[in-house]
Amino acid sequence: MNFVLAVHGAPHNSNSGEHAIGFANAAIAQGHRIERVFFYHDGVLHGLNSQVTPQGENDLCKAWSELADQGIELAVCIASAIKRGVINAEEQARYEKTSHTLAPGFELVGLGQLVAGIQYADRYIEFPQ
Amino acid sequence: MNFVLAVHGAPHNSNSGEHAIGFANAAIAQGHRIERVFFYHDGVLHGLNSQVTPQGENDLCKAWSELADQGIELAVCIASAIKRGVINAEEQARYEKTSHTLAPGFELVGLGQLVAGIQYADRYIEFPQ
Amino acid sequence: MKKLLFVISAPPYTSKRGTAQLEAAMVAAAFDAEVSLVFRGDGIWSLLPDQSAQQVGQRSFAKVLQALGDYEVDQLYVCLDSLASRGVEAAELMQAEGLDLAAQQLLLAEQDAVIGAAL
Amino acid sequence: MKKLLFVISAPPYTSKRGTAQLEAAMVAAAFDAEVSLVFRGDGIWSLLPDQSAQQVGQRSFAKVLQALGDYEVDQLYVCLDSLASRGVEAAELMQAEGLDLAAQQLLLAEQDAVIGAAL
Amino acid sequence: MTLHLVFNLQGLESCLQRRQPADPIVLMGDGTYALSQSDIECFVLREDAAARGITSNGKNIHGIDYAEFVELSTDHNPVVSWAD
Amino acid sequence: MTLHLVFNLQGLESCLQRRQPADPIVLMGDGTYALSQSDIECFVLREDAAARGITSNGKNIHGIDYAEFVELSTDHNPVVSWAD
Repeated sequence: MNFVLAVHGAPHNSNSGEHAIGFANAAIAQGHRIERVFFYHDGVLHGLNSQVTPQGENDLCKAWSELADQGIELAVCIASAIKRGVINAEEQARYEKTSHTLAPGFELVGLGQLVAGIQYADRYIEFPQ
Repeated sequence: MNFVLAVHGAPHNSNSGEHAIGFANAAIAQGHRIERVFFYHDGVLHGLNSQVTPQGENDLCKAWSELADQGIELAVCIASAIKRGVINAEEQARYEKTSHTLAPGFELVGLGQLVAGIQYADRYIEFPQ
Repeated sequence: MKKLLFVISAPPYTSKRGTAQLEAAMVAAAFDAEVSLVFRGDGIWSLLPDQSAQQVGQRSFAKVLQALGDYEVDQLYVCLDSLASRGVEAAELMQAEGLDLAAQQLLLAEQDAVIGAAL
Repeated sequence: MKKLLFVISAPPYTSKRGTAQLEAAMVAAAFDAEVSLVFRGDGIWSLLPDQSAQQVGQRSFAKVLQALGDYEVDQLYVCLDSLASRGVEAAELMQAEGLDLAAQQLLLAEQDAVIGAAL
Repeated sequence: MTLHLVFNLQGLESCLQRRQPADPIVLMGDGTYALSQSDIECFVLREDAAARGITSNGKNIHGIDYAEFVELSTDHNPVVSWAD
Repeated sequence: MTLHLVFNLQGLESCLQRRQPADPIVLMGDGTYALSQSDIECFVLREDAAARGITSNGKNIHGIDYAEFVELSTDHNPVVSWAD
């Protein structure tokens, strides 16, 4: 079966990331496919490359990176992202910022990718907090 | 009179910034002193240098910068900041990140600066959301 | 063509989630989904007329809401229970069809996906 | 020496604000402030014993709470109304002195600053 | 005397249960929605209410701007925020 | 049949008012606190409850792990989240 997951909460202010990662790994282990993880609202902050994982806490960045290595699309809503400071090299140049801040494995996409994902997938599952 | 303000909410998920900036500007206009603005919890995201202000919306980054130019200390809790990806050059080097992300005018400080500020100031005013 | 329900349960202006929900609903309509929207909980405050968001340096929620019509999103609903518990009359609000809980139950049951039920 | 009250009204583990509040309270004690802490609203869930936060890859709130003793922060209170409305008995929780609303009113009135009333 | 800043409706309830009866209250942000429900005597940050489309016709409601908010803060101590 | 994911207590109330009576519910995150208050029949994500120190002794409470959560998601459609 084919899933689209949505992450709406910020890394340190919600369990959105933990829930989505736990679900994705279990689904893959059962032979399902995660078509796309869509990061929206404060969820886009999961894609910020400058985060430092505190000792003794979950390393979400590493977990996302492992999912990306398995070919899962980590799709970050571009409108939500750039106003929160999550930008790739192209947006860095456009807005004349000093650095890009999008972590490897993530990509900025339009809202159309959320809708297309929902239209295409068998299930849409949202992790709000 | 001498104020310490606290900002606890994220830029796009609260009015913490708008409220603190509105208060600070009005206080300064009346001859009061803002000793320090302390950014805590998700409030530290106000100090992220890669944010792009959407057209037609409040430019909080500019407003903070103007306050910094008037000598107001924009103190960002270092523990809250580094796990959320708001890092200066020193933390960038320590954690081997690709860039620093702390906006000019902000500085990373310990929690002691919150407590010392409250002890010293005439008023502590918190803007939670 | 899938049936998508967008839920707005947070008030406007503090978080900007409601506006983002409207934008997603417009995109869904442009992608030929059958779109409906329901306002419930503190989301019902989004429907107050005479919002002056420029006073706090934001886009007016009401303006984005009007743009929905251009995308032919016209199934706008508001939870009557949420209104009653806040002492708000439907007549005080911008136009949306009032639904009681039983009607919302039916609306939910016919969706292919529900987006932002948590917003 | 100022009297500082730290309020915890959010549950642990979803946001990490409660833990950050405890850290601030310890620093305040180290700076010789007179520190007290009150748990109310969904913050009262912080006091459940037997939390196993390592299961979700987090630090245990209970462990940070125990460290408060090392800083001689021993004025820990819990709102009895918040317990009652959630059907929780004070005896089920880790140690904190129960306060009714009148007692909280007195506690608030004697503070120089209240931190995180909104957490 | 304490000044209470109230940022949402749940925060107002928590505040009303715990303030001294004469302590003044300032409604801000989503706290301004309380104007459409209750008629307690309070101050309200005018621009936050206007942004949300809230008009106060109660005679116990005192609209203020940031300058008046600062004055209230200097006249009271401590200033306590509520946003459960 | 719809599967409902409930992330907090207010969300549970909203869900109960609007689901079809036979629709199953999964309590997750702060939704697991509902176990100490009510005895509705539901699933609960075991690790979220354990992290919070919640033990369920109700006979209608079914503890699940992520693998069982995925199975519930494939067996139901749509999956709706609640976290007011």
